[in-house]
Amino acid sequence: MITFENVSKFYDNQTALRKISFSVERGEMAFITGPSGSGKTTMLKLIYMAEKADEGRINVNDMELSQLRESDVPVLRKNIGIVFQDFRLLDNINVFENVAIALRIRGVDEREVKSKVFDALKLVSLRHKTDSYPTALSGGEQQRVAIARAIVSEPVIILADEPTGNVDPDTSAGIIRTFKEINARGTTILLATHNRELFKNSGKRVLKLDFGNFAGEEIG
Amino acid sequence: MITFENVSKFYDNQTALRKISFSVERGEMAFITGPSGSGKTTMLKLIYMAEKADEGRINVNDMELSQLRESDVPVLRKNIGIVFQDFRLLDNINVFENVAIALRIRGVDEREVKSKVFDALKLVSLRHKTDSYPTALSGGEQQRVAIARAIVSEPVIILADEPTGNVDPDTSAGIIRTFKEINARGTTILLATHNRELFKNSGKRVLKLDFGNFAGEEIG
Amino acid sequence: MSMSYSFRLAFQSIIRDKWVNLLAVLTIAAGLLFTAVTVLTVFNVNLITREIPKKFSVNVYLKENLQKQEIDNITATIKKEPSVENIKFIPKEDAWKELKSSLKNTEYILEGLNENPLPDTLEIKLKKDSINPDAVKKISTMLKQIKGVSEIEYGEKFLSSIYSLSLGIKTIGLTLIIIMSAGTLFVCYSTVKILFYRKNREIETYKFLGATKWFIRFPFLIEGATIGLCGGFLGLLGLLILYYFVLLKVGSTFPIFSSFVFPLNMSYLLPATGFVLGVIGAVIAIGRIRY
Amino acid sequence: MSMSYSFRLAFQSIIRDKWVNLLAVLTIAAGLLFTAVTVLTVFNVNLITREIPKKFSVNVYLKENLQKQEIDNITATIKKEPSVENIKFIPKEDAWKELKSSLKNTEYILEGLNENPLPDTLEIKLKKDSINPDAVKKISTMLKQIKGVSEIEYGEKFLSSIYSLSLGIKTIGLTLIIIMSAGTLFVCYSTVKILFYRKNREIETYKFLGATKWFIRFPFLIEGATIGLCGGFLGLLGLLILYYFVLLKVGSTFPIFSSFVFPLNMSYLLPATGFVLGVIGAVIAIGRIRY
Ligand SMILES: Nc1ncnc2c1ncn2[C@@H]1O[C@H](COP(=O)(O)OP(=O)(O)OP(=O)(O)O)[C@@H](O)[C@H]1O
Ligand SMILES: Nc1ncnc2c1ncn2[C@@H]1O[C@H](COP(=O)(O)OP(=O)(O)OP(=O)(O)O)[C@@H](O)[C@H]1O
Ligand SMILES: [Mg+2]
Ligand SMILES: [Mg+2]
Repeated sequence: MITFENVSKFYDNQTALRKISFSVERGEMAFITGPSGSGKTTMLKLIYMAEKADEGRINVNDMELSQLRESDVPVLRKNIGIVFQDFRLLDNINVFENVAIALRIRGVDEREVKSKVFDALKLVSLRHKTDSYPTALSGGEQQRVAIARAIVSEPVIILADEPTGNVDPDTSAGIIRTFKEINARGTTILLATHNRELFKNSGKRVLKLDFGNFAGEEIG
Repeated sequence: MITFENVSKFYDNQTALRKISFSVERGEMAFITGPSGSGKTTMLKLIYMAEKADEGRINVNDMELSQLRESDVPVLRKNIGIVFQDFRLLDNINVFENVAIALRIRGVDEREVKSKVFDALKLVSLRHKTDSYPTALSGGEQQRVAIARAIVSEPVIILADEPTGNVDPDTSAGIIRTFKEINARGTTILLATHNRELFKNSGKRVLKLDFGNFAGEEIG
Repeated sequence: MSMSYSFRLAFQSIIRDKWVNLLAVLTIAAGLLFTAVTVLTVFNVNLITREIPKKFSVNVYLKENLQKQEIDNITATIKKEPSVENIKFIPKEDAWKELKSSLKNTEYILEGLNENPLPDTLEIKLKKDSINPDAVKKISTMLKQIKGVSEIEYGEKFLSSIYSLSLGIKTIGLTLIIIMSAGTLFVCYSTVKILFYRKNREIETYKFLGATKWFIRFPFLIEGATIGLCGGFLGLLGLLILYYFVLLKVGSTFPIFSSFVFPLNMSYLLPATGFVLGVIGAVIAIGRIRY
Repeated sequence: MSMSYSFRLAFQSIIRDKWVNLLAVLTIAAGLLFTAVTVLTVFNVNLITREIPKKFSVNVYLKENLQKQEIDNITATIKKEPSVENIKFIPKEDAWKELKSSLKNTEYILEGLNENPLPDTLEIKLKKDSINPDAVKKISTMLKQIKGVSEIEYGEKFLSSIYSLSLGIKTIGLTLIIIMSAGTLFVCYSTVKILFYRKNREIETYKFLGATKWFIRFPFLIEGATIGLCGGFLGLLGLLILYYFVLLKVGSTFPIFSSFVFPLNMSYLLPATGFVLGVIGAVIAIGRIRY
C-alpha cells in the first residue's frame, strides 16, 4: 500500500531522511517512532506529497508518486485521511464544518454528511462541541477534531502524526482503540509517535528513525 | 506564591473551573493533571491573566489579581515564564529572536542577550537551529523553542502547559530534569500535563482536575 | 463539489471578517467613484468646449452687384469643398441690421452713413475636423481665388486659441482619465489582494485535505466577487447621490451645470468593474495553486 | 526597551512581507497622487478663470465738448467710489483709431463718415469683489447721475456669464477636492488597516510575554509610518514626473498650460500626509491594547 525505496529528503541545511526503505501492506497498521526532529513528519509529508522526495521511489495505493500528474494529486489525497501534528483546523468555521469539509471535498451527498460527522465526533467524545469554533477549544479537543476529520471520510489510508500528544492516557487509549477498529475494517494506518504506550504490546510493526536514518524495526 | 481561593471560570456555554482552591509555595514545583478539557490551561491562563476569574480570589507573587491595575499586568507577566500549549512562536522572526524577545521585553542589556539565548537554546539542544524560522522546525523543535523562551529570562514563576506533548521520552526526561534544576535554584514551577511519567516518583504535589472540578491531590 | 456549499463558505468568511471586508468594500467604492467622477468631469468639460468651434465661421465678402446666378455659382463651388459643413447667404441688408443692433447704444457711429456700405456675405461653417489653423488657411486661400469674392475674413486669433484650448483640454483630460483610472483600478486590485494575503495556510490545508483547485478557489472567488460587486454598487450609489444632490443643486444656481450629462445607461460599468476587480484580485492573491 | 530593537523588528517584518507591503505603498502613492492631481488641477483652473474678470470694464461715455476741468471732476468723483480699482481716460481720437483698426478689412464701413462720431470715454476697472451683476448695476446707476456723463456701457451678458462661470468652477472644484481628498485619505487609511488586521494573535503573544503597550505598538507604528512615508514619497515622485514630462511637454504645444503652477514648497505635504496616515492606520488597526 505504501512503499519507500531508498528515499532521501534534504532541506536547505539539513538531511531530513536518508535512504529510507520501508513498506506498509494493504490493511496493515504500523508505527513510526524516533526522537524529535528525526524525520517522522517528513516521512508522512512525502506520502501525501506535501513534500517531494529528492531521491528514491515512493509508491502509495499503486500510484508512483514521482510520476503522478499534478491533477492526480487530489485523487491521491482523497484516499488519505491525515491527522496533522499541528491540527490545521480552519479557524473561521465551526467544529461541525471542520469535520464535514473532508466529506464535502469528496463530494459526499449532503444528506449523509450530518450523520457521518456526528458519528465521527461521537467517536472522539466531542458531540457537545459541534458548534464551537476551534479557537474556543482546549488543545486536546482540537486534536480530537483533527482526528474526527481524518476518519470521517473512511479513507483507504490514515496517516496520523502524533495524534495523542495533547490528550490524557485514557483518551489516548480510546483513540488507539478506535484506530485499531478502523484498521480491522481494512484501512491501512501509519501512525507517527514517540509515545511508546501506543505501540507497546500492540503486535504491530514499528519503524524506528534516528536523525533521518533508519534505526531498526521492531514489533510493538 | 500562587494561591487560588474558590476560583470559578465560566465560558459562554461551559464551566471551565468550579470553586478551585489550591496553592503553590514559593520555590515549589507542582503539577496539574486531568483529562482533556478539564481546565488545566484555563487555570494557567487565570494566573497570567489571559482570562479573568468569574468567582474567587487569585494571588500571584503577592499580587491580588482582581485588584491589579491594568498597567501592572505587564509587571506581573514579566515575573512569569510561560510555555504555551500551542507554543505561540512568532513566525516572522527566527529562533534566536523568538527566544531573545523574552529578554528584550524585560529590558535586558543587549550584551547579555546573546549569551543567555545561546545558553537557553543549548539546554533544549537547539543551538544548531538558531537561524531557522519556526515554520521550518519539527513539532518537537518548536516546543523546545517555546521552553527556551520561557526559561531564558530566569523568571520567578514558570508556567508550562503540556511542555512535552511533542517530544520523545528521552527529550522529555531531559526537559523535566532542566525544570527541576531551575526549581532547585528557587524558581516556582507549575506544570500542566497528562503525561504521568513526568510526575511519577517526582515527590512533587499533583493537583487533579476533572471537568473543571477539584478531583484530589497526590504526591507524584 | 456543491455550489451552495461554496457560497455558504464564502459568506461565512465574509461575515466573520465583516469589519475589514466593509473597509475593503468602501475602499473599492471610493476608488470607482473617483474614476467615475474624473471621467464624467472630463467628459462634460469636453462636451462644453466642443460647442465652442460651432461658433466659428469663415465669412466670404462678395463683390458688389453680383447677379443671383453668380452668387449661386459661387455657393455651389464652395459647397463642393469637402471641409465645408454648410453655407449661409447673408444679404447686405441683413448684415447692416445686425451691425446696427450690435452697436446698440453707440449706433450714432453710423449716423453719418447714408448708404449701406456692407457687402453681401456668405457665412461658411466648416466641418469639425477642419477647424484648425492650417486647414482654415488653406481653404481661405482657395476661396479668395473664386471669381466674385472680394474678401475673406475669419477670427485668426479666435481660431488658434479655441483650437489649442480644445486640444489642450483633450490632452489634459485624457491624461487625467488615464492616471485616475489606472490608479483606481490598481488600488482596488491591491485592496482585494492585501485582504486575501496570508490565506496561504488555509489554502494549503484545503490542498492537503484533497480539495481540487476549483473547490479551493471557488469560495475565495465568490468572496472577492461579492466584495468587488458591493464596492461597485456602493460607488454607483455615491455617484448618483452626488449627481442628484450636488450637481442638480449647483445647476439650479449656475445654469451652465444644469446641462451636465450623466450617461445613466453606462452605470452598470461600476458594479461590473468592481466585480471583475474583485475576482481578478482574488485569483491573483490566491495565486497559482500547485499541489 | 531599546529603540533600535523596535526598528529592527519593524524592518524585518516589512522585508518578510515585502510584496504585500509594496502593494500598500503603491496604493498609498496612487491615492496621494490622486489628491494632489485633483487639487492642482482645480487650483490652476481657478487661477486661469480668475484672470477673466480683469478683462471686464465699465465704459462711461462723456457728453461732447467737456472742458478738461470738468472731465477731471468727473474722474475724481468716480474715483471716490470704493469699488473702483482704476480709471483710464480714452480721448475720442484714440477710440476712433481703435475702432478703425478693429474693423480692419471692413473699415470701408466708415468711409462715409467725415467726422469722428465717438465720444470721449472713461474706462473703469472695478475691484474684483465688485464684479458681480448686482454691484455693477448699482454702480452704473450711480455713474449715470453724474453731470457730464452721457451713457454707461458694460457687457451685461459677459458679466453674468463670467460671474456664474467662476462661481461654478469654484463650487465644482471645491466639491471635487473634498470628495477626492476624503476618499483618498480613507483609501490610504483603510489599506494600512487591512494590512495590519489579523496581527491580533501576534499582539496577544507579545502581551502574554509581558510586553508593555508601547513595546508592542512601536514596531507596528514604525512599520505603518514607513509604509505611509514611502507611499507619500513615491506619490510625490509620480507627481513631479507627471509635472515635468507631461505638463511641460503639453505646455510647449499649448502655451495655456505652460503657465501651470506647481507649488514646490508645498510638496512636503505628500510624504507628511502619508506618514500621518500610516501611523494613524496602524494605531487604529492595532486598536486599544488591553491586557
Ligand atoms: N520546511 C523545512 N525547512 C527546513 N528544515 C525543515 C523543514 N521541515 C522540517 N525541517 C527539519 O527536518 C528535520 C525533520 O523534521 P520532522 O518534522 O520530520 O521531524 P519529526 O520527526 O516530525 O520531529 P517531531 O517529533 O519533533 O515532530 C528537523 O530537524 C526539522 O528542523
Ligand atoms: N475561549 C473559550 N471559549 C469557550 N470555551 C472555552 C474556551 N477556552 C476553553 N474553553 C473550554 O473550557 C474547557 C476547559 O478548557 P482548557 O483549555 O482549560 O482544558 P485543558 O484542561 O487545558 O484541556 P487539554 O488537556 O485538552 O488542553 C474546555 O471544554 C474548552 O472547550
Ligand atoms: Mg513531527
Ligand atoms: Mg490545555
